[in-house]
Amino acid sequence: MNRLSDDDVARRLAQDIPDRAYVNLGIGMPNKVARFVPEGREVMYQTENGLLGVGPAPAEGEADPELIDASKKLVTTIPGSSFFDHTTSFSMMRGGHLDIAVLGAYQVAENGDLANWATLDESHPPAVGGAMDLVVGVPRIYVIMRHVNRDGSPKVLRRCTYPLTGPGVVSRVYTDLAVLDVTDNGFRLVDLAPGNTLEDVQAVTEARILS
Amino acid sequence: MNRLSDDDVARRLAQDIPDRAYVNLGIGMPNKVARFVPEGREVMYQTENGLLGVGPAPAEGEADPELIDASKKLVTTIPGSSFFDHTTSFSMMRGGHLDIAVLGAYQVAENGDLANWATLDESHPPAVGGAMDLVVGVPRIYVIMRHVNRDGSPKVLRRCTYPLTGPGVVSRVYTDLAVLDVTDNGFRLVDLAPGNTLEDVQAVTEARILS
Amino acid sequence: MIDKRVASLTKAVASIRPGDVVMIGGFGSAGIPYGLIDALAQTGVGGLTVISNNAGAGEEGISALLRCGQVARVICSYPRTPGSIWFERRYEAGEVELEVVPQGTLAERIRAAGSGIGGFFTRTGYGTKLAEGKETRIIDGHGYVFEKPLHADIALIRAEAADRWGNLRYHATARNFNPVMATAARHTIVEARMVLDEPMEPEGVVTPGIFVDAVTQYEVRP
Amino acid sequence: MIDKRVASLTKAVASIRPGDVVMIGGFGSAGIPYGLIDALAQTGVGGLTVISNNAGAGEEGISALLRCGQVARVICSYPRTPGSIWFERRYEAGEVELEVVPQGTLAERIRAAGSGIGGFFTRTGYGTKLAEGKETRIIDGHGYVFEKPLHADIALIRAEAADRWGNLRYHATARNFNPVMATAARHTIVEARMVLDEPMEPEGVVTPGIFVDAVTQYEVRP
Repeated sequence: MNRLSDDDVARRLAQDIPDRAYVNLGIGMPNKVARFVPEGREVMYQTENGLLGVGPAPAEGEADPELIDASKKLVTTIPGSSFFDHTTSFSMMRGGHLDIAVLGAYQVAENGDLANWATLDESHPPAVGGAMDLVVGVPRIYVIMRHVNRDGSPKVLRRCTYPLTGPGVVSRVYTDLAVLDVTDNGFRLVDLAPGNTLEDVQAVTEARILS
Repeated sequence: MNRLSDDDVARRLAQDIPDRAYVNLGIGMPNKVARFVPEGREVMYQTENGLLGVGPAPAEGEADPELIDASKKLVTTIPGSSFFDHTTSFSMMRGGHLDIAVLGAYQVAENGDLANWATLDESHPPAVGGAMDLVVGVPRIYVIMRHVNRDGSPKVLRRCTYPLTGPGVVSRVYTDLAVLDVTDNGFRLVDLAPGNTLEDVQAVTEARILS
Repeated sequence: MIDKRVASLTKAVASIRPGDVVMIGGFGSAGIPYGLIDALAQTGVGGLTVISNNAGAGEEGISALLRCGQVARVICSYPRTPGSIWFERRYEAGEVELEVVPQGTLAERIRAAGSGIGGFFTRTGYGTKLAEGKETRIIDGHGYVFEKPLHADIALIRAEAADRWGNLRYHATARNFNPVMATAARHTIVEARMVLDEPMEPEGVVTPGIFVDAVTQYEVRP
Repeated sequence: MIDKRVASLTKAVASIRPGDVVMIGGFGSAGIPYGLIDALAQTGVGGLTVISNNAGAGEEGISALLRCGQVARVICSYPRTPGSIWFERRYEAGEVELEVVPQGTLAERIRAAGSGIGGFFTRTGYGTKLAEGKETRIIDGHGYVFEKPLHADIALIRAEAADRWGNLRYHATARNFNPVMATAARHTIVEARMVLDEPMEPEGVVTPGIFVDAVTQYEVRP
């Protein structure tokens, strides 16, 4: 089976970020998306710690330690940026003002359920951050993740087994094998990674994929 | 009976505004209070349309038409002033951050009920403004008013007959005849206007005044 | 490219439809988007619900909309002012409905709409006529009233300065309801005294551009 | 005269009592009042409930309070980070209680406390483990969770600049939870990189001084 690299999955997703979009990118794979958005599109990235218009990493020697994104990485401002406090930041999210949020996931289910904040392993303290606020407030939730776990177990499921981040919130899933829309009838295939067939992908997917 | 002038009632009330207080002054008689606060006390006046630190009227030719108080009068800033929007303004009020609000009244009752926004005359459309927010959020509500109506009917009552602004919210009442505290047992005399007796005042007061 | 600038007041208000719920910023005469309101009066679009602190004074602003018979309903905290002649005329003729909301509750209901809050409990109005028919609850010994979010189709906003991203800042007490109303409408239209060629300084932005859809210049101050 | 300046970090935190609920601003390492927290660690005052977005990292900040055994309870959105060794140690030993709150709900609950709101409905967390045991309601077809205000005895705040009236402004993403926490405590203590001799420009104030009780200087940036 042909698997896209993480960068290539991010590149695929980036095609679906339109000009003028307001976008929140989660930590990890989602954060890679910004660098692949096609030229000529002006996209405003929001980071929940109080910046709209997140710019690239600072040049050597120009870092401001108090100018960071939600993953605590040093960032910069761009023309059109604004700073604000946490209540305004979550008004943007919860109030439906962002267009797209890109999130990682442990599990996604065919009913749009998302699990990305806790596993069944209770030996570690739970941590939720802003994920639950994003999924209820942002109209389009794009999940980006590997299609299966390292041990080969499926992450694209009939029903999530991990605690939910939100019920019925996912719009679309981008993996190293496929792009899937969540519809009223379950997952529907949008795209296959080159060289694969739907049967290949279905074989490592617990949920049924409609073509 | 000796009646204080409106200015003298305001002067009396002003003695009870301590140094460093945050104060909202209602429209009309309450607005006179600022000018009589004893020298050496730094008081910050809030106006609900978005200014903390309301200064005096502007000098000739220095008016800014967009720098007004809640009664739409032209004002100025003072050292320490800040501008903010309406949500922050009412967070100050409702959140208990102001110390004192001075309000006019149609009626005050011995249980602390205040009526200052509507009468029983329904021929005019009602208008409430910020009075209901102030009375629930500010710990000390001082009422300043004439003791009786023009027709001699009482305004200091057992129970209000006009629609309430808030139940049980008044701390103290300043009139041209007396200063009265609202206690668990009803009105208690604090001060008499010079030359009057409690009996004089009781005679024009519907509620009982404890001495 | 993000560019929210539109060429004229007329173009800016062209998307307003009959029956729309329209929030209008301002308090007294400060921060009222007179230019946009005039342009709206000229369209003749009717059946509007106007949400604003006041209900107009004199012949301008919301009074112009009332005079032209475009307003079916007013939601505000203080409709009756010395100059509110057109509101009173329409109200007394039964031509306009009125909902009076305490000023802080008005601001908070608008904020709830803009912030995705489904409703909130406030002590404001508890035990008064304005709480009649509303859900109440005792919390820590105090009475509270349940208040619902107040959404709009359109917000008309007055700002001191705007840039092409829709970032706004305000002047003095002309700020008032403008920032919160900008968050609560499907479509937020701004008249700014200055439309900047350069981006606004990020630290000085009061309303981030994400809340704004259209920006046009109107230099006149009241 | 209004003068909220105090001479030292030590004096600034002297009013904190055992068992106090303490809000601490900051996100990541930006906007954390490290100076005030260090001073609090030196007092040894214990039994604290700490409300903050994170639960400390490395040996400094909230980690120092956890290391010194001063924290009985943590209310936060994201306690587990690569550096949260002291939190994890205390948590796994059962020495500290944890309440995890979604980040936006945390901010909104704090705002409710500061703004006199008795509680609110949010969609955040509906249908998840974090809504278990909470009141829910269907509003316009969506599920909402009822959330209560979160008050504090003390707020420890980091600002860029302060004046003697307690007016504050912030720097870049060091703003985060600081402005809202400043509104929600009985006693709000600020460390500012600069304590100004002159009043701040009224238009540039982010936190009006009415929300602030004490201001002291601490120049170091993280």
